[in-house]
Amino acid sequence: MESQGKENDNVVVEVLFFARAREIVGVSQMKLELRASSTTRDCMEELLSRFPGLEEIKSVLIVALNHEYVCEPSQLKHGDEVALIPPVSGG
Amino acid sequence: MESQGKENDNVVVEVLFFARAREIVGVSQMKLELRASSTTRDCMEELLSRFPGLEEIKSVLIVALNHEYVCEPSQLKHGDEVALIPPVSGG
Amino acid sequence: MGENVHDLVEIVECKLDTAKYMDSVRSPAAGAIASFGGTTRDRFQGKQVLELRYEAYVPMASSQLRKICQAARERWELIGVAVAHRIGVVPVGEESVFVAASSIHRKEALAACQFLIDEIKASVAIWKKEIYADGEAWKENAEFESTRRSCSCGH
Amino acid sequence: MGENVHDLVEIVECKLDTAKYMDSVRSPAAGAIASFGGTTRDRFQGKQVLELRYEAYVPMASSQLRKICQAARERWELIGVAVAHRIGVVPVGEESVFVAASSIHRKEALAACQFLIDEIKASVAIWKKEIYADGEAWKENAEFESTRRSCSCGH
Repeated sequence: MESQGKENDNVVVEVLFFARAREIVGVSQMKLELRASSTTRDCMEELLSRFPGLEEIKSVLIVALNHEYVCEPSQLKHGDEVALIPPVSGG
Repeated sequence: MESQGKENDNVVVEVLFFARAREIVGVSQMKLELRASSTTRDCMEELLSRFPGLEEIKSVLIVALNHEYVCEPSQLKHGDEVALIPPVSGG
Repeated sequence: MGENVHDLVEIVECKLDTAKYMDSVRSPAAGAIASFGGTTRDRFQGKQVLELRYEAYVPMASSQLRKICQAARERWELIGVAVAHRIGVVPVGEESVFVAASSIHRKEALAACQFLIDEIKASVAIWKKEIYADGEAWKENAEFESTRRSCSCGH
Repeated sequence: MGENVHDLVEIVECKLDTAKYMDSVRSPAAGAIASFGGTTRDRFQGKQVLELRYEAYVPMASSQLRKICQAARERWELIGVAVAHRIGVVPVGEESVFVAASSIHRKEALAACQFLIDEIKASVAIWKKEIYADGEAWKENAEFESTRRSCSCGH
């Protein structure tokens, strides 16, 4: 019961990796469970602890939340889509 | 003999009329005989005397000699191509 | 305001049909159609490029492209706007990106094309990898720097 | 120096094949292809335009177009340049003029297209007549004024 209560408080977000970030992590997409009230910054910290290779590009990444770049840490809710955006090179 | 001598001194140029100039003159092309040493300005004066309707657009015309705009009166030689260029509207 | 329903925005895996995009902005009211295509080059800093591969975060990139079209419309009086980006392998000489804009007079369409391509390069979630004989590299648009400066502070 | 043999210059009486001109400037060395098309509009100052007719002093206009291409090449590092003008009746919505330029980077191709069309409007021996329901008029490009100022003194 206690663990179920905890789980209910958690948020599960979808994390997407592109380009160099995808190559470092080895997958293009994963679900990530975070404590309630976690922010995009907490999400990044969790990803960095799971995939230390991301340190290499951390300084140049932008985080996108639900298809928008987020410039300040934003609180996550269940089902949010978080993407790690390395420097773009479209065009 | 005298008249033939005169004729030999004359120059015959081809005159081309475009757009409004062509409509005023009624033809698109004509041969024009001018005295030796005539310039593009003499040519214009001759055309204005033959086609007084050209006075209407005289101030906006440019003269082209052998496919080049001429800014100063230029001496004509036999076989030259003179064109009356009304304001252009290509593009 | 919101997005203009007439803007044509596409991210596709096939060759870009430039005539289609130009026709999409064509109009009896327009006196000008400007276009810009970015084509893949065979060399980068003296190295021969064997192949270029593009990938996109498609839903985000589409949404960004729509917003860039809208931003162009807010800046200039435009009749039609089209932007298309190709993903996957793009052979040398072919367009990876194509933008077109129409307007009554030429100034607006030309300025809009310049703006569209500049904005696409700066911010849209699309990536290019160059494959050389002796390696490969993810490219980085210099124009992205301004986007990063304004967005990377909080993480 | 002289004219670049690779410049494609055409004055034609048929529909302009924009893809052909863009392909003519395409190159593995080019990263950018910009184009501009002037299309005929259905209105002028509130009047409906029924038809537009273009005429050209073909040999002079061709020579002028070649020189304008060369002037663009002297100003920017360009790979390919193409300019085409249609004469005769040009239906509403279709291109009367089309220019394309390619370059390694985008700035040059875009600037060249703007230059090419500006120069064409200012000086090339081509004329347009607009036919309205209640009359007709030879048009005059505002850009011609600068050409006239420098050339009309002596006559």
